[in-house]
Amino acid sequence: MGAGVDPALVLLALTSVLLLGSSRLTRGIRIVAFQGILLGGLTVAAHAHELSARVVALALLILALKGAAFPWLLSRVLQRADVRREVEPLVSYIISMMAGTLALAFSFWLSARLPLPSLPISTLAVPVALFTTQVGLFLIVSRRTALMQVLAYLVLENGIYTFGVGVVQGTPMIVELGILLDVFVAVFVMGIAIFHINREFDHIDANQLTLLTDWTG
Amino acid sequence: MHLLLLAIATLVGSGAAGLVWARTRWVSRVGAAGAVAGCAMAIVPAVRVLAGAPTESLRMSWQVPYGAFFIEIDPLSAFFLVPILCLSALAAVYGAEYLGAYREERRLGSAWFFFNALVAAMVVVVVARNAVLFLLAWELMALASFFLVTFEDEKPSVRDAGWMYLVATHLGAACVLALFVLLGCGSGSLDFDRMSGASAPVGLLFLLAMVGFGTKAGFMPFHVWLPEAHPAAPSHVSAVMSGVMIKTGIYGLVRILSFLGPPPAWWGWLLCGVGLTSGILGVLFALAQHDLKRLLAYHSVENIGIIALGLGVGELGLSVGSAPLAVLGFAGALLHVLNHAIFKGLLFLGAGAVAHATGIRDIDHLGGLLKRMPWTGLSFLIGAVAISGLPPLNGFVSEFLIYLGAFRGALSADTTAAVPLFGVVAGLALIGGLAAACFTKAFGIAFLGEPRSAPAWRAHEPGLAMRLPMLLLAASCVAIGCLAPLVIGMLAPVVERVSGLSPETVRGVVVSATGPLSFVALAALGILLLTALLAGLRQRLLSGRRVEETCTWDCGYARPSPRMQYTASSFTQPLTELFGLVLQSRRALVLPRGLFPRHASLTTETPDVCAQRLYAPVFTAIGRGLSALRWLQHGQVHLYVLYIALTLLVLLVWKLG
Amino acid sequence: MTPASISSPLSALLLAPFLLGVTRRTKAIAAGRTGPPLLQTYYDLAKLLRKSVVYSRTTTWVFRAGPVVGLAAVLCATALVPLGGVPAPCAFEGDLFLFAYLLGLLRFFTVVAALDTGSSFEGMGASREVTFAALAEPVLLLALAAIARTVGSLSLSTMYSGVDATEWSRASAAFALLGGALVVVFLAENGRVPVDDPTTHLELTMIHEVMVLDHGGPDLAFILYSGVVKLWLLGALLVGLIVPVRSGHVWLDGAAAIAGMIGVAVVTGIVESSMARWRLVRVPQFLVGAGVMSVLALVLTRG
Amino acid sequence: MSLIALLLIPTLLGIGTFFMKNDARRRAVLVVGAAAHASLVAATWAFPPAPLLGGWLLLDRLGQLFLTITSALFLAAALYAVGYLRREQRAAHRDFEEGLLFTNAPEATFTACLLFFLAAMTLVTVSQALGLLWIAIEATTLASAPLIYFHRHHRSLEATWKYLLICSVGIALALLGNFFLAVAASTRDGARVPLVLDSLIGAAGSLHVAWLKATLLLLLVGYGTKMGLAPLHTWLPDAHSEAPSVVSALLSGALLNCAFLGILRVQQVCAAAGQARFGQDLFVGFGLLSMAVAAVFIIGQTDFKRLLAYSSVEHMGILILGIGLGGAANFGALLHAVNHSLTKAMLFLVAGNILTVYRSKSAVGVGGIMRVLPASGVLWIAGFFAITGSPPFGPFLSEFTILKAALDQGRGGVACAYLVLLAIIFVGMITVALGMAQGPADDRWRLARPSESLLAIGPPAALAVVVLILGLYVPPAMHTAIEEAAHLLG
Repeated sequence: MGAGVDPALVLLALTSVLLLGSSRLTRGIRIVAFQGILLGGLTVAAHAHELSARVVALALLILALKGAAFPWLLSRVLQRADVRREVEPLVSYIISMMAGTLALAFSFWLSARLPLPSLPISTLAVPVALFTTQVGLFLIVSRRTALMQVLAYLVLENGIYTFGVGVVQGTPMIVELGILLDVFVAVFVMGIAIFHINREFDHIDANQLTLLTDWTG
Repeated sequence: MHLLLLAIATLVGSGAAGLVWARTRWVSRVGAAGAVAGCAMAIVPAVRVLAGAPTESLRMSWQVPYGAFFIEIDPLSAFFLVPILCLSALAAVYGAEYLGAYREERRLGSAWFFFNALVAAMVVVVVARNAVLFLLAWELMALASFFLVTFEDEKPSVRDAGWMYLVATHLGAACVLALFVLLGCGSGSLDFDRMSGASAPVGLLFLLAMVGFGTKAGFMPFHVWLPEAHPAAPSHVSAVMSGVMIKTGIYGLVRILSFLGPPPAWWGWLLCGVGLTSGILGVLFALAQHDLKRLLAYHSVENIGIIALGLGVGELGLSVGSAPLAVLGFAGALLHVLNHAIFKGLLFLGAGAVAHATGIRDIDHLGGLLKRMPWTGLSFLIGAVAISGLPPLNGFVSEFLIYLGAFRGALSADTTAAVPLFGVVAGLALIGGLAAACFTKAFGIAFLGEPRSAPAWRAHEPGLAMRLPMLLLAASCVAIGCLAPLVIGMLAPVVERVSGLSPETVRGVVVSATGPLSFVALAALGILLLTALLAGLRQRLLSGRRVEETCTWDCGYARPSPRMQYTASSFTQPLTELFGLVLQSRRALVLPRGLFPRHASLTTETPDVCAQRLYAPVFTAIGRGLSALRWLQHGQVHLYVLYIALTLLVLLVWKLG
Repeated sequence: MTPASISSPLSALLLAPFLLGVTRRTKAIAAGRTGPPLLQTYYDLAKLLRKSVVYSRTTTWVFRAGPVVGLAAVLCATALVPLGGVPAPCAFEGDLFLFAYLLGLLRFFTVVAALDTGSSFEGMGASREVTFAALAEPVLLLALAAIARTVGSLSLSTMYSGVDATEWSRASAAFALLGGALVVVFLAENGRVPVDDPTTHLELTMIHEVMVLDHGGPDLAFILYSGVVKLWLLGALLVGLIVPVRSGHVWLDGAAAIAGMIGVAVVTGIVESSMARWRLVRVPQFLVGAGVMSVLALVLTRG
Repeated sequence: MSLIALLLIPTLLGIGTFFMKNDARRRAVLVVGAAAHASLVAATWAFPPAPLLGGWLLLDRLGQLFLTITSALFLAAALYAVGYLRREQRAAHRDFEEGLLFTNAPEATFTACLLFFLAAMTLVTVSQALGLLWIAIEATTLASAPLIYFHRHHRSLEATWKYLLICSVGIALALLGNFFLAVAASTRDGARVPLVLDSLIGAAGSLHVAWLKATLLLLLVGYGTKMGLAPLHTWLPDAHSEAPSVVSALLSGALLNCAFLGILRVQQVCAAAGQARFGQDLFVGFGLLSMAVAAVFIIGQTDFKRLLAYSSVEHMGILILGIGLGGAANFGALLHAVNHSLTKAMLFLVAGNILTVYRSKSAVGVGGIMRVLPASGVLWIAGFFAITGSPPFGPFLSEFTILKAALDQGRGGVACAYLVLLAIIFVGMITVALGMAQGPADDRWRLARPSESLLAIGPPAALAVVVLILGLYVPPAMHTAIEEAAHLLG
């Protein structure tokens, strides 16, 4: 059981809450980047007792992707789109925070429903992972700009990854890599899509994309 | 049996050939020849079985789930095969000339393909002994007839008719599907010989059969497609559809009843009720129509009602255990199936000849056709007399049997059962009277008097290919009327199949009914003989006397013009007034204004009350309800994600909570 | 085919015209006139048969066939109807339906023959004829079926031979109702007052007479004759019910029945001279009322 | 070995085509690749390929069934695509809904993505390791997104975005599900059953039920999103209607099946663990709900490509319903998967033909196809009768089988709802189809005398013939294969 696991998890949860309350996209990107770094650390911390080259490599890769590549890509997009702030969100920041606390409660409830067969690296692992996941979902639902939704998707991904690191040891390397590759391509493609959206519509407000509907009333 | 397979192959093959040679002039001849040849081949085993040969059956394995190629010709199948094949063959001959008029504007290949496919499908329907095979043929029959109905699909009215037909028949088919699956419930095979009513509540099965097959047959209130589709189709197709295709519904019902075992009394009462409703309402709506083919279509509803009455009487007989009631009821119903096939086919062909010659279907614009189309007129008159159920023709024989059954039952049963049976008698009488009124109108206005329009003046007799089928059908009307006792003898084995009674019981009743029927036949011959004698007498009296010709003595009115003749609408006005509550006719009246009125007009139309009051509201309500739910797809992606999140949340809380 | 059974059709064929004569004479007397001789109808028939004919150019063979077929149908019908207790030559189960439908055949051809002229007046008459007939037919069948049920027999001859004093005493109420119903049918089917006025001179108000306006000569003779025979037959059905003399002795029963017929003719005459023709719209009510009567009778009869 | 080939051929050809300049050659490569893939797949029936990566890649009957469908459809689509790309070969098009000019994505990208798409789907069908399966399914999303954005106008972009976002979220949840499964499979001492199908099934008894259930829920929602089960289907009508018809055909005919396969895999595990009932109840619910939602949007639908898309939702519902009923219905569901894929792909291809002539996706603006495009018109009508389950076409038999299974299990309510929904959907779909196919031909189209090239008619016609044959005769070999596949589902 490596030290610094719990702090990392707590930080993760806090950053998620912070994201719930943040209105500036640039800060959002930074927060997500920070989460990526945290995850890299978490990966190492989780396998502290049997540290292997494989783990280190993986951690570095995570750092590179989630900590550097994605933020860089997204801020490129941000410059192109030149949107500084999140448009007025559908759910105000205060309520978002409250929802966040609810989500926290729910994740503790859920993790209580699901007794772990083997000890996780930390008792916080499951709740925090679920919490982060829910925050990701919540942000996708409650924010307008496509960029924010990508960020939210990343948060969701981070939560899930936290679960993977925290609870499931010894995932096969190829699967880990495959997952990372997929996430990378996903974010990349979404980034391109946002480029196009910005070019075609002159905004990246995903909520105004309502040409396709069956609701004429 | 192999002859039957060969026949089916011939039908399908010639249809396909028609498709291939769609562009050539030969398409009609190929199609018609194929149809006639196929029918000729198929009728051999049918007649053999009816003549008393043992039931033929053939079972081959067929690689579809629960399917088997299992066909059988028992007396019941054979009895339905005969009208199907005869009428189809005649209609094909007729169609060869009738469709010629369309050769320029559209290809006839598909028309012939679907016509022959329709015939083949009907044949398979009545011989199939496996549910999957039956359903396959059943739906093919529906599809083929649908494409025939929408033959002139450039007309919006035709498209609407086709749509209504397709929807109705498909909803009916859904019931039939459920019915068969329920019948075969539990067992791994859906062969008919494995089926029994034990698998599910019998009442439910009966109701499913009533709805499913009733939709095809045209029971009220499932008949709405019928007055739309039959006028829309080309006339030889209308003849086949109205004459035999809707009878497959009766066949299915009868076949299912034979599975379900001894019926409770309410089945009989339900059938009688449906029969009376269909019969009376059918003929009333027919009275209110001006469109000749629409009128005939409503008469199909009426005659199906009479058949249902017969079946109802039969079922009652079974339920109270009275053999005469059962046998006479079923015999009447079955015989009426045959008769209606003959005279309704005849009448539709006649209507087709009229439309062919004048391009008019509204009888208020016809008139004086008998002079111009004597043969068509004669056969139409015979058909009219027959469908009115008047002696000496075949219509009377079957109605007489049903009367007899109801009458015997009424005399034997106690008052509670007797009064409804008297209701059947009175209802039949009312139907008969109204039908006579309707066909005096149809024949009188369309064929008699002076032409009411220019096309009617120019009308001409169609060619032999169209005349011959009509004359043959007319002849068979007379023949069956005069050979009544022989006919019922032929019916005995069929009735055994339907009623499940022992042969000797059936024979006994049949023998007891042969006496009256021979008197009926005697009367028929008597009428014909007396007519001949009196006609001769009249000739003798008039011979050598002055026979002058002048204009109609119109109560001293100097120059009567064709437009002053009584019209169909005015002819039936008293009756439509009388039953206005049911008919709900719409009338648009433009009264003459001023001293020298230029224009005045009265138009009446009688839309189907079930379609207007029952189905239209339901469909619109469903449509409105569904369109209200469309906001689900509002296009806001974040809410779409919310759906996902909520679904997950609900499932987690529900299943793990 | 005993000479006894031949007697009922024979009497119908021979005496039917006389019946009409009786009615006419009654009306004349009631109106204070001498009126035509009782045999006038025979004279008319004979004269018409000798006349030549004029046809409208509009008409076809249907117009000429109408009277012939109609008469043939009626002649067939005579073989089915018993004269009171005297059975008919052809008696079989359900012959009442054949009888009713034979009348239907007569009507069908009269109507199409009328429509063949293209005259709106005849069309009008035809339309009224079919309307009332469609309502009268069920009444007739119901009434006959009710009698059959009371007596428990299935053919006209046997059931009428069953209608005797004892039956009357047993089911008097039902029989009375049925008698009423049959009277209505008798009047309506034969186009008598108050349903129709055979002697009116206003075509607009005619029913039966207007349909035969264009007929003449032998054709008209046929029509007239089939008319009177039909009158006789329906009268016989009525009389068979209301004159329950069933001595079993053919001549006695026959005589009683014929007397009854004449009685009916006289009553008809009195009715016609004492009341006016009804408005056409009331006729259906009249017939439906009759239907109700026979249904009531049905309920009253215990099988 | 052949598995490697199956995976590598499309991948490498994809990379190749991406850098190819010559259009004609690129199209040729596409067809050749499809043909090669198809022939390899056909070969697997004769010679079952050896497992790879220690059993991670293995072609069991279930995978083989779906792989065959996919490969066959891809061949048809590739042939069609040749003609399609020729027709689309123009500098700028006028968007017939918004009237703006738009260009197409570079053909090289399109072709390459098509081939990658095929590779990804192949991987889905052959991967026994659930982690790998997840990767493959996510890969299908990423490979198909550019395909949807082939026509570069607003609506297709919007559709692409929604497709990406919604499916990615769904897939992410599926990933969580996979982790849950790992937890369910792990034992007290930290050791764990590998997440490979047969070892999971082997050790099914020792799995942790609570986690297994949670796994099923997550994977059902995750893959269900991809599969288009209501209410997770929301991306589907948009993507299907805006993608080029040839892509829609693949999405509807092959991609949805792949997601379905994902659900089947986890259901296999649950069944082995004795938890079959747990999933099946949910499946029945989702099935009926999907059919109902589809019915809502099919009635009165005017955009005929959306109509087809919603019909896909309906049929996915039927599939999952069949699995939910289990027993004989498993067979019915798999048979229906075959029938639906062929029919729906055929319909989308025909829709492509109609679209190129009429340049309108609104059924109101289209009429008299029978007269303007006789062949397409016939196929269109036939396809609609087939997809609505009328004899003599394949779907009738499979839907019939499912109905019979439902009634044999005494679930009258389910059967009744199933029949009613099918009837409503029939009415809705046939109304549109007939309105388009029949009626007089507007002179604009008739005088234009559009010709129907062999490449435009051949592939759908071939599919139609197969569907017709399957309605009259289910080949014994296929019958047994499907039975074996159904047997895998327990």
